Amino acid sequence: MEIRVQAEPFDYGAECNAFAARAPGAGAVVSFCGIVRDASGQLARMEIEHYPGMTERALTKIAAEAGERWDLADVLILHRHGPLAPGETIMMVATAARHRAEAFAAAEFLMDYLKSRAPFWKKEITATGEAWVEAAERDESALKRW
Amino acid sequence: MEIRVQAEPFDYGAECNAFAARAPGAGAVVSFCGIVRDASGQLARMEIEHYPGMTERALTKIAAEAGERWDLADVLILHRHGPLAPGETIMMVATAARHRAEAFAAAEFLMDYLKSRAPFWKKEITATGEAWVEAAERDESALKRW
Amino acid sequence: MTLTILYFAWLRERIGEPRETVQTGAGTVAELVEELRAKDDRYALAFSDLAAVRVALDQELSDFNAPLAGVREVAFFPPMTGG
Amino acid sequence: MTLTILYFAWLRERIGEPRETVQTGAGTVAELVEELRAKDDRYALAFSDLAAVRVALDQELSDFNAPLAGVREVAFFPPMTGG
Repeated sequence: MEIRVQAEPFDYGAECNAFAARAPGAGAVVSFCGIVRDASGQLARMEIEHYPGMTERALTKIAAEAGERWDLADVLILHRHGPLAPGETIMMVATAARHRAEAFAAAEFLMDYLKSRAPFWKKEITATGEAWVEAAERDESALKRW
Repeated sequence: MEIRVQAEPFDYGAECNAFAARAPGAGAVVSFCGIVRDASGQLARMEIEHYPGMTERALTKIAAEAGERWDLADVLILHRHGPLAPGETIMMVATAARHRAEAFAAAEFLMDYLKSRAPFWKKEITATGEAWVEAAERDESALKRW
Repeated sequence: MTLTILYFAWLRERIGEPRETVQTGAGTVAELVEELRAKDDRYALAFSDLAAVRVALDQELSDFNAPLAGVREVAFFPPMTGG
Repeated sequence: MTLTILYFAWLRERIGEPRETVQTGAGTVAELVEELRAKDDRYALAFSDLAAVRVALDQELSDFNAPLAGVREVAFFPPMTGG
């Protein structure tokens, strides 16, 4: 299991390859990445605030919970904080398992919990102002299925 | 939409990066890769046979069906044929969407249909013999949820 | 009617050929299979358990009851194992 | 009891400080919030709608009814928006 919280950019593809390479017994690897989306065409940047200490603790707990629910060969969670430009990669998760159903379920579980239970907050900065991203009701609802 | 069927190895991470980069409006990218697994410790190689013509037609149909069911920014299916060594990447799918739930659902759908409806057959070759991989009952059952 | 028949995976191995061209008056896939079975033991073996055989007509999955009228390419193969 | 209080996102902005140390006799998170509200309008504004505020005690998510006995670090923040 690997948990990383960092301000620096990361190379999504290189992380995917490194993750897949170190899980040779696992036939199935699922990865997810979140990208800064500029829905309005006005976004100058996104800023991600987090709670150092609690962040790592929350992510470790979520990853461990996934490891208890599914038979996983490996789990990776990587999340950036600080300023990000449109198109930049915000975060990724990856899961490796013997069978694809487990790898998919675990990756979705990680994302659902990470969205609403890990202490990150996003702010969008445009030319005309800035606004904190509001939590979506569907993200809270998504937890109910697990 | 991109469909590729090839004997040549491909770089999973590079494909993930290229896919993510060309879907800038999509905040969520999900990718899956299947790796040759050596469960017995005896596997010399895997050989994948396919039905040229029908393969591309079946994969295009599956990808188009996913595009009708979910609001996707892009879809990639890449599958190798011919001989593969343990640890090599057999295939990948990637989906890009505005929201993660759509990207995840579409990727699972692609995998479920690809497993049982695209004309690929795997043979495992060990030092002592060779055997065609049998279709798993769970793979056929997996189609029922869609 | 002239048909191209393709065989894949263990069907190909049991029959010993990846493809052949046949002249047939078979009206359905099932009738074609009966003709093939009668030709040779290799075919009888390959088609001994039809539950383990899938068929595609002109590169679209089909079934044993399907009519062959207008069809040019028939393929027989085991359940698919891609991914 | 000495507590470190942390504020994040728009709670931090409304209160104007990322952290502070307070002396308090509050028995629960809710009592601590009442004390803070009484201190200054900035706090009253930040805590005007508790449905929009989450609390962590020693870096574990908790709730407003939780007791503060033994707690060293309290954090207030809006619903999380990671991922």
